[in-house]
Amino acid sequence: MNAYLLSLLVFSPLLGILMVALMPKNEERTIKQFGFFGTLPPLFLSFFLCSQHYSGVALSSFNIKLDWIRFGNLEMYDPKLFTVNFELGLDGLSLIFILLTTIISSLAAMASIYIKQGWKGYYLLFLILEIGMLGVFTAENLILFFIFFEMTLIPAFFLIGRWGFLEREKASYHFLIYNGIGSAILLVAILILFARTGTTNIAALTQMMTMGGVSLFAPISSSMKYGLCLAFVIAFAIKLPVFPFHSWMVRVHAEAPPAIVMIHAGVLLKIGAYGIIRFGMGIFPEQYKSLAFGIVLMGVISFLYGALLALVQTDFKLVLAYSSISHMGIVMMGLGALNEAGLQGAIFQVISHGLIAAMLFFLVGALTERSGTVMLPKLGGLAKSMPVFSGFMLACGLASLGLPGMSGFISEFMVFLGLFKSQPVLAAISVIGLVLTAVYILRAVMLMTFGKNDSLVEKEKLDLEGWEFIPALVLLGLILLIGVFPNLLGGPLQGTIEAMMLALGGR
Amino acid sequence: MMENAWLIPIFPLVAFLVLLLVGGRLRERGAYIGIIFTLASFMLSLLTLMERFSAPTYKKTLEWLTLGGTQLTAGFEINQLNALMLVIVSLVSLLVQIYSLGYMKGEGRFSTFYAYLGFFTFAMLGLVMAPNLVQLYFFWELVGVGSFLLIGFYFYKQEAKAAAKKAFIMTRIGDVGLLIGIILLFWETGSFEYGEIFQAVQSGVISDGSLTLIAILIFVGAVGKSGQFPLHTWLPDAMEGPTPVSALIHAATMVAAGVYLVATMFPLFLASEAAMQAVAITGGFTAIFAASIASVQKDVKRVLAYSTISQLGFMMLALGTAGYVAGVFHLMTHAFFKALLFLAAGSVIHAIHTQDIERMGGLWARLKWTGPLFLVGTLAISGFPLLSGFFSKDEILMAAWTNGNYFLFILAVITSFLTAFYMFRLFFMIFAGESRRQAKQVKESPAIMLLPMLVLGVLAVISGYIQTPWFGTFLGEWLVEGNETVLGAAHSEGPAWVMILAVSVALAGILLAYMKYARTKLPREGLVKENSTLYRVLENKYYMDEIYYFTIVQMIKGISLFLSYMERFIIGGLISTVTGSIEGMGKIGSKLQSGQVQQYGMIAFLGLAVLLVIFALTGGYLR
Amino acid sequence: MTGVPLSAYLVLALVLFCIGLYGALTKRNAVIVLISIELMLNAANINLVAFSKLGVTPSITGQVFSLFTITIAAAEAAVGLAILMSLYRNRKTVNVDEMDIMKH
Amino acid sequence: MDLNTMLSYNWGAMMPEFIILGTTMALSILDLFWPVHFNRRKLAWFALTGIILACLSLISLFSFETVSILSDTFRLDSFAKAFKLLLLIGAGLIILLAHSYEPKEGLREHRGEFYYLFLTALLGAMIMTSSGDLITLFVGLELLSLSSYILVGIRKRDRSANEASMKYVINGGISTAITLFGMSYLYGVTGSVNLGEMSRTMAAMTDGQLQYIMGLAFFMVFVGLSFKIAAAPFHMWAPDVYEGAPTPVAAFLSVISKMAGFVILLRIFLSLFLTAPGDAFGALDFLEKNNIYIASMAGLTIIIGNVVALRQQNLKRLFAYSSIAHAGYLLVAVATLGGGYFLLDTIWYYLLAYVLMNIGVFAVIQLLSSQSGSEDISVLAGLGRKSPYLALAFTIYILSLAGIPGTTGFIGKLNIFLGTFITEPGHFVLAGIMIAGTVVSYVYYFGLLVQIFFRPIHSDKVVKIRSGVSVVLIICAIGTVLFGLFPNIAFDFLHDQFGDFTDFISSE
Repeated sequence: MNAYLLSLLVFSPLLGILMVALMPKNEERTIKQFGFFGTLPPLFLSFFLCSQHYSGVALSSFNIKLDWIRFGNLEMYDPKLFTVNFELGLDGLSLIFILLTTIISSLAAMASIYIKQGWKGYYLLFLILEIGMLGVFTAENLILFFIFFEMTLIPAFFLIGRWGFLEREKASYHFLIYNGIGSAILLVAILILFARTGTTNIAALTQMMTMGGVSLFAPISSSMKYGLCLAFVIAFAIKLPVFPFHSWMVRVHAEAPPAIVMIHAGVLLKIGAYGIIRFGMGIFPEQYKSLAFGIVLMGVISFLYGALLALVQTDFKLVLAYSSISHMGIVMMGLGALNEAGLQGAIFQVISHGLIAAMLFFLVGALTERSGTVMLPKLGGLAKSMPVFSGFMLACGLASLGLPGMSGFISEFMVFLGLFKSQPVLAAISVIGLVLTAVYILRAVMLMTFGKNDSLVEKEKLDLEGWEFIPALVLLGLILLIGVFPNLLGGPLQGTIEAMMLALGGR
Repeated sequence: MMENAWLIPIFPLVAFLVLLLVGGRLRERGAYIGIIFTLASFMLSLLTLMERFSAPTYKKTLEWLTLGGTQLTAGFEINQLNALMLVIVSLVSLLVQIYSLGYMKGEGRFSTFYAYLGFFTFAMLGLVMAPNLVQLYFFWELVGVGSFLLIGFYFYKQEAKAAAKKAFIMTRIGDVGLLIGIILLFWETGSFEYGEIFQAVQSGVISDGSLTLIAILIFVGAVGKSGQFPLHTWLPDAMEGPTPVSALIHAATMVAAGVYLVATMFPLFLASEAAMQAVAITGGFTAIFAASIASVQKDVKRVLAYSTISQLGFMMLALGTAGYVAGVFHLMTHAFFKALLFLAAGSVIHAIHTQDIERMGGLWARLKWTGPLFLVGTLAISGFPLLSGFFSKDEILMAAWTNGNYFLFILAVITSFLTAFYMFRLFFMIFAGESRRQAKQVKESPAIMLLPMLVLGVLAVISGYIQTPWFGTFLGEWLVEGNETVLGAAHSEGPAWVMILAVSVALAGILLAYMKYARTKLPREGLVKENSTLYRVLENKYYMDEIYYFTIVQMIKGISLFLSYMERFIIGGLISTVTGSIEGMGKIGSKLQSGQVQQYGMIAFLGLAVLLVIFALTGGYLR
Repeated sequence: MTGVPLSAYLVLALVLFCIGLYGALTKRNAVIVLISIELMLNAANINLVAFSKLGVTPSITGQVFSLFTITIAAAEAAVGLAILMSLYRNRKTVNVDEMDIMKH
Repeated sequence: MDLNTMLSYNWGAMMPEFIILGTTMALSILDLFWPVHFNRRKLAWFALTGIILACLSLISLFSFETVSILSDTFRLDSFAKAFKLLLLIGAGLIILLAHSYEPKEGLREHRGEFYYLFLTALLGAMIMTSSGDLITLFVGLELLSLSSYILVGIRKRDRSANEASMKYVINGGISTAITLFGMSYLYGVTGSVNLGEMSRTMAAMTDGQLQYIMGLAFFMVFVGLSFKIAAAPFHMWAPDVYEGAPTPVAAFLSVISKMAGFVILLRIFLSLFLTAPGDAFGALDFLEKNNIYIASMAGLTIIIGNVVALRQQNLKRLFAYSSIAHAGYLLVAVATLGGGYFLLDTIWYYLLAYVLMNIGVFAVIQLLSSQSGSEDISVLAGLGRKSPYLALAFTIYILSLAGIPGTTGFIGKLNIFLGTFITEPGHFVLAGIMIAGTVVSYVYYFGLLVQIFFRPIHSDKVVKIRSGVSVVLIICAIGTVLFGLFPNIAFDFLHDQFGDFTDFISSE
């Protein structure tokens, strides 16, 4: 049973897909309900997995491995050569990401109520997207990872391009091309590894790259290892995104439907961080170490650059977009710190930003539904007409600027803790960003909620109501929970982090 | 009792949550929830303090965050300093909440107000109970948020909005310094716990340079929170908040957190001469700097705000000159009399609905209770003999003198004079002279407001007696108990003329103010002419806001705009160059596709020819 | 006859081939273009036959090959002309450079 | 060669060819004698039956030992079997397409001709896969070419069809001549036209002069065949011809004809040039030494195909360029020789994928263009709303062409990449060009999907799908996804049936 639980989890959205697919396309209510219900099986399964973990069941007992593809006909050398298995696995890190995925997916499915047309296609793509995300975090080999990775790309392209705002097509193109380039780099790196070693299993590759395995074919020189590590880092830096590679993501944030940005900012971007940890750091610890300075530098630049640009945006969505860049900069800084504090901080930041961004975009969606705009100059004084909304917005903004008691603080604190140890100069430069973050978030949030009430929102029945409390409260609750009891999140991560640190050679 | 002390901050938190969830329905009744929970918290604090007199420091921690091999903990600690702080905070909070019941009458968002107050009280209590630096920082920022929320309580007012934002950001700058300090300290000592840090500091494992750096960084945090120069500008603006808030946060408690921080980290500061100097000089300069501004301000709350800054500078000065006890003592007395002054000012504002002192006057007769209470506060802050401020200020001057820092001592003396002067200027302009209003319009505040003021008035008078040169130095002895070597003497002994000097400059200041503003014997413009450059400089607070605006704010805006243009044109241009060149290749390609079949053949032939020629020329050795 | 070396045939074939190629690529009239293509094919035939007789290892297969080639060339010419005729019916032209309604 | 020798040949090896030949003849006779009013459309079922029978007989030949008959001119080795299977599958699908092909002016009396010309072309391609010497190879090639010239121009009254077929004839003629000229040199240096013998002679060749001529011959043959596979810069006929040709013929050209081109290329390269010495010392193989030429052509083809496709508004032209690009990808595999381990797997699998996805695409184009009379990409607009299943099928093909995981196109590309990276030094530049080309291709492939899903409906006319086309659509879609998700079905089949193609060179 355990062995199939993981595949069941990954493919459980298929149930929802089937239900939605069987619906006639005009049944708006039913489709929306089924679409939401479709996200529940993975949610419950992930909770079940989590409870199993806490009750002491080893996560590795959920691993599954089935024969899948064998390339070439090299049986006479070694039957395992050039085989790609269907293998899913779980560790603390992926468990955390899976939980993030299932929770945010369910909430985003709920927030998709704002979708006005084409519900059937929307939910089908949505659920496919969820399969992709779940797969990415459980894949045990690179090819499988890549397949799931691309599987997130295509539905997201359609979801952005079809259900987005005015310039949606352009945004979806940017999304596609940038991610296409990123995944092209990724694919090349993956395939070089595959071609030279005959395997794509992450554990086996880690073994070979760190201990030095025997290669039947052309060997991987050490300079090529640097290249591969760099390729992984860049590919995932595009996904993350950090400074020079960010412009696609700004458009996506601005043009995609808010429910999809919840997923996008909440989970999809996080694949970048996950990838860097798993592949860059995991497979090539030696090489990664020497790239660390560059990674931190990239992180610092993104952190400051995002913050500075967020300062002058007039579209709230763009503020959030640049804020995401800035926050992903923190992730990079943590990843480049090469110590426990940094790495754990980066992971925390990933999760925390996932939750916060999801919540912010949920609120953006709710506001767009009411006012039709989130342009800051057109808004103001929402605290009067929508006090509850404004409260959530403020809370969320504060979480985003790293207020203690919320998840953002823990991550930023740990990242800086780590960074001051390993790169004190860059760390010292980057702290300016902490102030800037406060400035731009307060500017944006206060422009919306404070001041004279002369915004468009001046109708009856404005504040959040009914179901809208669920996503807001759940997300805020999680943000607070992690902020107050960080070990809930930190506990399952310890194993992974320890292993990484061991590979990186101590703290 | 002490093992249950963790309940102290929990009570207001519960009040906050309850009010947040059901406050809307409770309306004004919500206030009672806040008051009851704060009362519980106050009682508990009082009991804890009582117990602490006899019991040793109590500390309890739990695992909070695992960081590789390090365990960060959370918990609480009850030592002398924070037991005292608990009482001050919960008491002032309680009184302010009772007072607000009257002051905020008619306000629609009553429950929100009390919820915020509850949140702030929770954070402030949590801050003082923190047993380690991370937790301190945790609550340190929460306190800031509480302040932010309350300053921006009138969210629809443009000024309130700006002030709230400014307060948050300016203090955030300080907070960042504190954060770095904490982090560096962790890497130097391997711990966030006070005890372990101090041990490491005393064992001398940290180099002098980094010690100084860390201490100064931590002090930067204190500068931000306590409104010290140059991060002081938010505090006067913060007066946009409701007056009770100013009394609670921007007079008695939060702004004192900086002083509390330096006091808590005192052993660290002591280890670095330079850091101590920095603290003392900043404090001294801020004291006189703010006092000079306060002398010309016309808004009653702003005068009080600058006075607060100035007094906080005093406390820093005390700490910086090794006057641990003096600093803490002044912190306590200041909390009482400054809260009293604010509440009294609030009562005045409540009565006549203006904050401009030039439009006040002659209220002494009308405000039978407020007037005397205001006077008590004014006397206390001016260092009038036998009131609390007299003793604590005396303690500071003694500390400065014994420390041998005569320049700072002189600064302190001048500031004392200025303090007395501007406070009485304020007093006389409000209460003396002719009334400018109809009697009917001016009403004394209700009892619910007067009662807290009365309590504070009593405390402003008597609280000084726990540490006097005459009746014993009970407070000091208790505070330094067990740590005498580190925290220094319980009382600074100094020549008697210091006290006489202090009294005489205070009296001189009062006299000057009396002549100018009550009797109008001297022209009001005697000291500094209106419209003179100096006056304008003072009135505009040394143009600090403008300087910041035109340098830092504009610079950051400029950079941001520059970057956003860069984003649009350079990065955008780069992208369009790439796409454009690909498109261009496509264009050329499709141009070549002219439809002329012979041209196709020609191109193919050329392809063949090129292949053959290359092969022929290289003899097939191309590689 | 026997005095003529292999290279002479090869050069002749090459020249013929080039002439054919030149014609195919430059002449406007489609008929001439088709004829030029025939010329190119026949150049190859000369090669085949020459190699068959004078090559490194002479064999009869070269001549067999050229027989096949001639047949195929004939078929190709037939098909080409047939297509040209139907084109001419519709377009009233046999000029290759006027065939450009499909481009870019 | 007397009767006994004739009879002693194992004619069973040619069974599929005989079946096709028989069907062709039967069809031409039927077409001749059936009354005019009789609908020729039914002939398609005959043709299909013939192809299916041929396919079955081919399958029954799988267990057949490798034989070569007619003095080694016709070989039935695993290579031939494997690729013939693909040819037959592709042809069957295209016949189904052609069955429901209805151009605006109709095919009328030419419909019958269409089917048997189609079969002769197929026959030519099949002979090419099996040919063991240059003569059969050339005859097969010309059989294929001549039939397709006519097929392109079968809509006699259509001006663009005339023009297309004329262009095809001229270009094809030139390419044939070049190929033949190259072959004549090859004959000259070896004195034989039998591939086996030639390969032995060439392997033993030490004379620098002859090697030099062999090099020239190599390029001529390569260039001549490059026309067939439409590799740049010999690709330029392709877009015009595809545009003018009837859609099933365009599908045929882009799939069957291209496949035949690759098959013959591989035959010649592998049997002749793989073992030929690259220099006077014989240290390097000829192909190994000169693969830079192939590689640069592959790169050029990928770049030109993808980049020019960006600007196309006509669906057929667009897919012409797309198929040029795919030829480039395949040439990458040829240039790298699949890294030495993957060559035939890679090409076979990629061609299988290509058959499925490209025929699927052309099926959709045929449906839409015959309905609206236009081939502009705007006919796709709003298809997602109008007929979602058709749109879904089209999306699957497009994703596969773009090489998105979960489809055959991805696994195919993956195979090619493995080949480029496995050697030392890897062909990184070539792989880089290929991956960059793939990313560029996203732009136009997804541009089509944008039309389908994001744009408002182009015309309200309901798309009527004939059963023939729907079978094609379904087979292609299912195949694309099935072999994409479980490629081992194909790989295992290939390895079980054909092993490592070890019988490729061996000849008695």
